[in-house]
Amino acid sequence: MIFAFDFIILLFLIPVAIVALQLKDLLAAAMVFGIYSFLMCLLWAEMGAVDVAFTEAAVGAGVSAVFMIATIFNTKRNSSD
Amino acid sequence: MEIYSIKPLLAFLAPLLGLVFINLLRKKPNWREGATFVAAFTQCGIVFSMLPDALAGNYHVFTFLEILPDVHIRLRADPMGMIFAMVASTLWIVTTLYGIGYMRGLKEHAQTRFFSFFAVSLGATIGVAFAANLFTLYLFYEMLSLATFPLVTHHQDRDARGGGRTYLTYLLGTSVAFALPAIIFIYAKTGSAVDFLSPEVLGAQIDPVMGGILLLMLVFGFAKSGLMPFHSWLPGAMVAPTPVSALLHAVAVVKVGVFCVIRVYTGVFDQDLLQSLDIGVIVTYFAAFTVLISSLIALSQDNLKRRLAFSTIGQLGYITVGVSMLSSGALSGVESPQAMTGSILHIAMHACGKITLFFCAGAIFVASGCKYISQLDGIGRRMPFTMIAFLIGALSVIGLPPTGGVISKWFLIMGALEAKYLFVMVILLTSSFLNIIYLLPIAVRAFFIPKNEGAFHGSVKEAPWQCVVPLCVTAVLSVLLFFFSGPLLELCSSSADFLKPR
Amino acid sequence: MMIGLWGMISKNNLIKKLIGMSIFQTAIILFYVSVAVKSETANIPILPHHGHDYSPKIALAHAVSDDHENGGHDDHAGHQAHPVGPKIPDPDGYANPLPHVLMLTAIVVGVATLGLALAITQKIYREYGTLEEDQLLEKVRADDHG
Amino acid sequence: MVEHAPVLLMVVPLLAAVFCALLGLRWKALCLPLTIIGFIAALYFSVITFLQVSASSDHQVIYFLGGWNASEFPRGVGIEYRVDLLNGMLLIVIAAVALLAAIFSKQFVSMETPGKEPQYYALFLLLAVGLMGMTITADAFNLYVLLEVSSLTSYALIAMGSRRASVAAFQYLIMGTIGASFYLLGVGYLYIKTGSLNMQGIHDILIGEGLLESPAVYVAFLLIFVGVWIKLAFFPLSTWLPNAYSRAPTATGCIIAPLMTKVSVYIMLRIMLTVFGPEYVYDELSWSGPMVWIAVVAIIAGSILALGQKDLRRMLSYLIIAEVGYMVGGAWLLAPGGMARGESLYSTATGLVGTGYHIISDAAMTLCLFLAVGAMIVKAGSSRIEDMKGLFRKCPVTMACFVVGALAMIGVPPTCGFFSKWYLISGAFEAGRWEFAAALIISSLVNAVLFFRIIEFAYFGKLPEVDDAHGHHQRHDEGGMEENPPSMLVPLVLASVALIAIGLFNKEIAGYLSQFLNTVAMGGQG
Amino acid sequence: MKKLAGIVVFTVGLILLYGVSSLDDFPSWGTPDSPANKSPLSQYFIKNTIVDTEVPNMVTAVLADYRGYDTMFETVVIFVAGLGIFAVVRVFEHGGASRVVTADTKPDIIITNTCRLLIPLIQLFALYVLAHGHSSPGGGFQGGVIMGASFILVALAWDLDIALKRFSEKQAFICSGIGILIYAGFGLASVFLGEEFLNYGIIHKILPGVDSPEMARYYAMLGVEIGVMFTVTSIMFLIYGLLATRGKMTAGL
Repeated sequence: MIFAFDFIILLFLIPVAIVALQLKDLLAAAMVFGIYSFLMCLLWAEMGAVDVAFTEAAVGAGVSAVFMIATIFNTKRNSSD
Repeated sequence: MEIYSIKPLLAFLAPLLGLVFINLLRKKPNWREGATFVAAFTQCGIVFSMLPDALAGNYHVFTFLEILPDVHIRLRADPMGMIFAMVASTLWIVTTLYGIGYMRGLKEHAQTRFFSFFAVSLGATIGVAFAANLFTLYLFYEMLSLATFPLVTHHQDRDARGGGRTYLTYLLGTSVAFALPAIIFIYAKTGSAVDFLSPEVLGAQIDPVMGGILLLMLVFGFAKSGLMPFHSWLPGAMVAPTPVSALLHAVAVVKVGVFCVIRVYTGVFDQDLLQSLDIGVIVTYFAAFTVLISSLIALSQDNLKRRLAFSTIGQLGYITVGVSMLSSGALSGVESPQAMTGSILHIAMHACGKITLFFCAGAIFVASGCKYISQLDGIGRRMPFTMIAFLIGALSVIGLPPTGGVISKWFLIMGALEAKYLFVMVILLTSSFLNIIYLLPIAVRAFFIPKNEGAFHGSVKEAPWQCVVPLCVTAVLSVLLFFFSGPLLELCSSSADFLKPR
Repeated sequence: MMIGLWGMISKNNLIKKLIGMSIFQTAIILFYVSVAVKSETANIPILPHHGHDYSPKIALAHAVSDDHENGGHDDHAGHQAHPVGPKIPDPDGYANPLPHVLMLTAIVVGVATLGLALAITQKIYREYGTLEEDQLLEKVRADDHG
Repeated sequence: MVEHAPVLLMVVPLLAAVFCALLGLRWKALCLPLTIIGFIAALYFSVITFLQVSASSDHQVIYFLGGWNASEFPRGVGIEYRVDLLNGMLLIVIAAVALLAAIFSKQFVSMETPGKEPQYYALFLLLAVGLMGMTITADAFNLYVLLEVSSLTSYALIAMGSRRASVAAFQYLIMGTIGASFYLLGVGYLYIKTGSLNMQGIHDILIGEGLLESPAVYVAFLLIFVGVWIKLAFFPLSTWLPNAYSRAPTATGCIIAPLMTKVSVYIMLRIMLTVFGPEYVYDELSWSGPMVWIAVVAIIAGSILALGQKDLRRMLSYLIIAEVGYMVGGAWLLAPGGMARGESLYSTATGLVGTGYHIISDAAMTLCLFLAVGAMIVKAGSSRIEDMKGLFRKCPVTMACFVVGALAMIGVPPTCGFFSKWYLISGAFEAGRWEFAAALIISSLVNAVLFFRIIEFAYFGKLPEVDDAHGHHQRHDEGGMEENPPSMLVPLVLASVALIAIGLFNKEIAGYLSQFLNTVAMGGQG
Repeated sequence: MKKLAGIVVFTVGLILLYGVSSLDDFPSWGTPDSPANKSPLSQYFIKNTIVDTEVPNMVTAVLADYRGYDTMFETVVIFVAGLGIFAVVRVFEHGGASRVVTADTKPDIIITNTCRLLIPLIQLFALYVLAHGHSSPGGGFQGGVIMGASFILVALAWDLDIALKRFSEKQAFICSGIGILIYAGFGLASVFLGEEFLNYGIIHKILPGVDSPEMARYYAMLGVEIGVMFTVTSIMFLIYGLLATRGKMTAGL
């Protein structure tokens, strides 16, 4: 619950989010999104919401990234913007 | 006083029951028409059975469910409604006979549908006649508009579609755009749909300016009265088979229009309010204008039915003029104004005359296939009865003795004098003159000009009897109305008293 | 959060839109969680184990016990009195559990939505062979008119 | 058992859905009966609930899930159901509509989504469950969850349609998720300020602690409303609706179109009246001026756009947008400051009554029309208006029902459409909002044009040339009567009968609504 | 379009900031006495979960008991997602696909062996998370996800078909359904015992060896968590299978 620590993670979060949206390569974007949600779950764990963090780790960083990759693998890897 | 009785309801339901049987018996035409006859006679009988009470001043009342808070669907057989109902139901019988002859003579399709909707529209007409408050009136008014649509578009060809379009556009459009908001506004103001016996309810609530606007909205909202800017549905509706034009567009529908206007003037607005509306006179001007212009247009028409239609518009104008004079200051304090009597009388008189004319037009069409006046030279020799009846009808519409039309016109003109509306009187006289010009020549050329080529082909004789008999009947009727106008007159004046400004 | 929304609306590629969507949702979740935080002295909302092995017996015991002291649910005295009974926790000592719960649900909903959206994306790709919105809309117009 | 009706009416269809999905894997034929049984049960329980409500003294039935009742515990510890007169009626409507749509869908499901009947019907049931839950729940967050249930099902149901449908579904999904997220965010703001999730609790705290001026609450209101408006396709945010509705599989359209927007409108009402309370909505922020204007714009725009459509279902979808305009406008008609002047809510709120009544009647109307159009499309083989020629001869019953629906939309007595317009317009007059009344009139005129155009096509069939001087001729009738199967006709006829019935009983319904509003005006405690 | 988006986003951002702007109105970050944290609700939860339910992990308690109804529909949402995805992308005709999607068909020896070692551990951990979710972070949902992940891992390491041999599509559906049935079953049980829906307290009447409502709640929560786990596991796996193979459910990633 140290505010500074939260703040640092938040500072990390924002560029990661932007990168996740800006990457042309969808696969990479999905990975970066995984990183994003992992940071997020770190932040929450640090805020004392362990369960939420746990779930996010399992879901956000794990499963949904896998889903995205599966989809991307089946469709098209690069995007126009 | 009011008698609670189920008779008005029965009068309204009779045609609907008829509808059921008509559809049950659709396979056997004779039985089917039989059902129509039964329904017609039942209705007529019920209506007439209420006559003595109505004359005695007891009105049969029937109340349905309370459809909205403080809004009942109520039927009341007051004298005015009685007149209208009597006219309509009597003429329905005649028309049925005529319709049979016409439809079979021309081997029209979908006759079951035809007779069914005919019955429905008659029911709606009776409903309008007996409606006891604004909401009920509107209800049956819409019902009539919708029920007559299939009749107007009976032929289902291009003309029919065009005619049907104008028909619905004008009727639905005006009623939804003007009448409905006005009614709802009145409801929001007074918390009730104004009962025609207690117009003062509204008078207490609104100021003259709003009242004037309401008046105009209502009068133009009931566009079936063929008031000038919204008249063109009527010529359009002439694509209908002639029985329809005859009963509905010479009697039922258009008369419903003027009837509604009369109701508005006498039942919704009370006299003090009307006096306070200087805007009311606008209606008079519109109506007078209508009379004049329609007569002029009628002159230019060669299609017989269209000419009759425009003449109808003009005659409706008479009635509206007669009523609208109520809103002039001049009438204050006058007991049972003659203009009113004239108007109500004219509903009946004109009905008889004009239906005769339409019957004749239809008979001519059935016999010879002629639609245009220019084709009629010398046809009088071939079908004497028809053309004599036509002559009588024409006289009645023009207002020459010995026909009923003269009486109603007399009252109207007297009323105009009473209200000191000289221009109205002038216009009435002028238009009667125009009537002479556009009606009599038809009969004349039918009798005296020898048949030229390009007219009907040789072997034309009278139409089938089912067509001829009715038109003779109505012709005789309009003559009788001249000689024995007593009871009718009495009823009219009593209803004029009943409607007299309180 | 706004990044996510922006991604959702403005991005051309459907999958990018979805990423934006998830970011948006996670941001909202962050908002809720930050509501629950109590910066000083607050602990994770899990009580320390009372008794190193948590046997139903004991629990059952003091369950019974506060039945005896007609255990109205808010009856705390009974618990302090009871030897092994749990201390009544101090509200400021623990983070607010309610938002966490809500957010668990929200996360689940989010992943469900994501999965469904991806499925639809696949179908679109199967039908139209593209994931770029502008091309997609062109093709759609094409077979609207065609 | 009876006192559990409020929850059973949701759990039974839920179980039905699960069994549908399980048994359907083996016996496909079982799905439809299961669905119908589930809906019949739901209907039964909702009727029971409504009877309870109208019987109870304060016209409310409250059900605490998990038994965390407000008497022993602080309100909102558990989740709470509150059924009042309005949503009681709405529940019945939802169950009935879903039932009819389910019967109707028999023909289409196997045709449009081959091999997926179990999933289809399961989703169908779950959609209804979600909608009923949204209607009945009194917990802001539970509302969100159920909202997502119904949304996800509807995305899936729509996406099952044609190739075009998937795109529409995707747009709908994006919009819907934005809306839901906004709603969630707004609830978060509210939660920060009040610390409660129970609607009544939030309201009490807002009033009790005088939070009405707080900017956070204002923002919460804003967010929640934007979210809800996206859901109910209020005009500027309604771009997703026409595609989604017109491209969806027929049966799907038949349940989503009547219910989705209506329930969302109800949600809006509930949030206005229960969560924030009339004091806040009508007095604290005086939005009703601009709101009604937007509604006017929505009505006009919906009607105009509908005029331009060649496709029948698209046309109907645009009409739905217009109808939503009716309801939102009516909801905001309440004269600002009415509460401050201490008038009881009902005395100034015929518009609200009209809205409530229109929610019900419009659900019925839309159902009837969509069913009819579905049947017509089957017969005509296409959904273009031109291809409806001669349908009167082919399937008179269907067309008759269509005509009834059309008359209701136009607002011809004695169908329910007329009366809802009646209430709305008189409400507009009471509030002195002439523009709204005018918009209603205009839109009903436009409807008249639209529907009579279609009816003309269907009635005249192929127009024969006027050959001879007589306007008449022997008609060679193309094809005899080939009416739709009963599984389509029965729901259709029932729906059109319902239109008339709702119209005739409008006074009772309006009475219930005004009672409901009085309860709200008194603070809706319970 | 982009401009529009920018404007929208900007306005929304401004609105949000306006909401949190004024300090006297909006509680500052992490203060324990913000209305939300001072509200009787959270106070009640923190104080009484242990009393009411014997469950130390408040989150689990609130999730599965106080707001159990939400959780039930959360499970339903998952179920819906599974059904929906199946309904949307499942295709039945085999072959004839535009492009046959298969990873390198020969599973790599190292990976497979690692997984052989790992997967049991993962599943064990999942079960632990589930069972111990009452007193430590975790619960049915997390456990379910992990369990599902283990199956996905099978599919990734070897091949989807092999995974499907172990846990077929149909079984997945059935399990998910069973999960919800378990949950709703607990609710209905309490209804049949005459209490409100999901009022587990009453179940101690039938649950052997439990005679206090609190312990009944404790075990009932365990039960519903198991139900949740069933659903989540199977649906997660199902979704993966469908997404990875474009709904052909064979020879996918």
